[in-house]
Amino acid sequence: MTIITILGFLLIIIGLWGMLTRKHLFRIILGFSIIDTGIHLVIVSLGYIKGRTAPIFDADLSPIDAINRIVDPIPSALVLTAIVIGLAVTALMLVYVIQMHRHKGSLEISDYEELKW
Amino acid sequence: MILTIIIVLGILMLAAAFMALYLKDLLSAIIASGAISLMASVIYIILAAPDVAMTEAAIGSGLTTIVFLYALHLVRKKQEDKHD
Amino acid sequence: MIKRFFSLIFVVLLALVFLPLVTEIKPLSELGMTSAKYAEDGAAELGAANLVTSVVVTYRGLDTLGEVTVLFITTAGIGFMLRRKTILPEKKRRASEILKSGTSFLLPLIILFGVYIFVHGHLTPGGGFQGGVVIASAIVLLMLSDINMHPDHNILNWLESLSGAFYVIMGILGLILAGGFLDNRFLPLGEFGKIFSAGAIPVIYSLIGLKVGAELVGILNKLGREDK
Amino acid sequence: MAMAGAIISLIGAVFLFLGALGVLRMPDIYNRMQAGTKATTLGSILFLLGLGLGHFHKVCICKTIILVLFIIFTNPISSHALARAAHYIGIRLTKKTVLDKLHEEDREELV
Repeated sequence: MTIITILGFLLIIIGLWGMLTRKHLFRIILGFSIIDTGIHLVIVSLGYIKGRTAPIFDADLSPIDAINRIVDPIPSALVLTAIVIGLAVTALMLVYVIQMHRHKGSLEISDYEELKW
Repeated sequence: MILTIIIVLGILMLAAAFMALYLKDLLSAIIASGAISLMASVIYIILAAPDVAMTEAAIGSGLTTIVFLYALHLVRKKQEDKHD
Repeated sequence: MIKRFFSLIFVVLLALVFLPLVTEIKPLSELGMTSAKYAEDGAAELGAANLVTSVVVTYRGLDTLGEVTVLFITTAGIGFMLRRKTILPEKKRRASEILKSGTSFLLPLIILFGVYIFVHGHLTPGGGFQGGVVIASAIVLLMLSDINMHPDHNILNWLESLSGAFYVIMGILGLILAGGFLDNRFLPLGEFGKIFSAGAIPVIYSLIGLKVGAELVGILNKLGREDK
Repeated sequence: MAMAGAIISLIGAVFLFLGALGVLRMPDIYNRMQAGTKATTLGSILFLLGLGLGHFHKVCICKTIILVLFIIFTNPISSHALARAAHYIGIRLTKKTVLDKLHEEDREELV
């Protein structure tokens, strides 16, 4: 499914563009979460094989001929853990933003100029 | 047929991504970013990865939105207190 | 304006990096070597019907352990940063009667559904992470319906620590009694496709589910309680 | 049996379409929410039952009945909470409204 790979790369690019150009801190985190979704789409779409089913054995899919009938299980497993970590990292970044807002009272990135050169 | 579904979903996802970055109202932007995850979970079903689809639907569109909304609530509340 | 221009150049360069990736990559036509081995031997070796589960819990179990550790550290960081409570007396609107009685009816059902998901993790799609998230969303419903109710901090901590400790103990038991760390074969494999099968995989996945659920409830609780 | 299932699903799809039309055509948010809840609840119930009948199998019917029960329990509660929240943040009703009971109770609700 090349089209889904392209879709994932487009989402990564849009998210990165948003992170670089938007000023509001919440928008930057939204851009990060868009990048996250895009990367997951790319990884899962690389493991897909045309015309095959999910790697779950049941009455229709016996373990004997599984090697010719299932998609790659490893990208699914990796993305499974990556999504949960994505939520945790997003929550951590939001708490940072809350803390920054508590100290300075502003949510615009241009107001934080201590590290500006 | 499946290709049509993917193309429609893809266009909707890209539109929702731009909405999440450029809508004026922050609440609508957060909800648009939840919608991206929801449509991505449909795509995972098409890609034969039901585990990932469940996780994305529950975490990406459910809990992430809730966390964002809680954070927005905290920040807005502080601002209102400042203005008083 | 100049910053926007540089951002544009950066994004275009990134797109140029991605372009050969898109055009060069051939779609897979058969499984790679590792995946082929998992697909051939996975069901007979570990006895789990869901191959993704056996990859997550056993073959790549160390990754999952690291991931749970990352979640733990994140929760600890959030708790550390939000520890200062600003106490503001505030008028709050009570939830309506319909929401309250609906919650008291739906809550056991949703928690039952979450437990079903992580107990059946080795047979059907789903598992510890998804079940934990469903349980966390049930707790969010409870927090929304009753404003003064907040899950007890100590119980959450104990639940999280105990399930994490038992998870590691399971891994070490696998090291002693079976082939290696987080090996599931020290319990009998049972009949393929039944609920009591696949050795220790249901136990380990249930522990992961409890731990993830407790951690997510902790994060939401800290974010939601802060204004109390 | 497959035919009956298909017909029931089609009726459900018609209701879903009417719900979508109502969301587009109704004057204010409360009317829209009502159209989007009532019609879609019935529509999805019929659609799922038709799906279960179409693939006639014991497990399949049981699963669709459980799904229908979940929809019946959750859909009214969630739309009620949404409408209440919309009322409290001050979204105005359409001008043709004759009765607004929630507004009268609003004062004593604060704890």
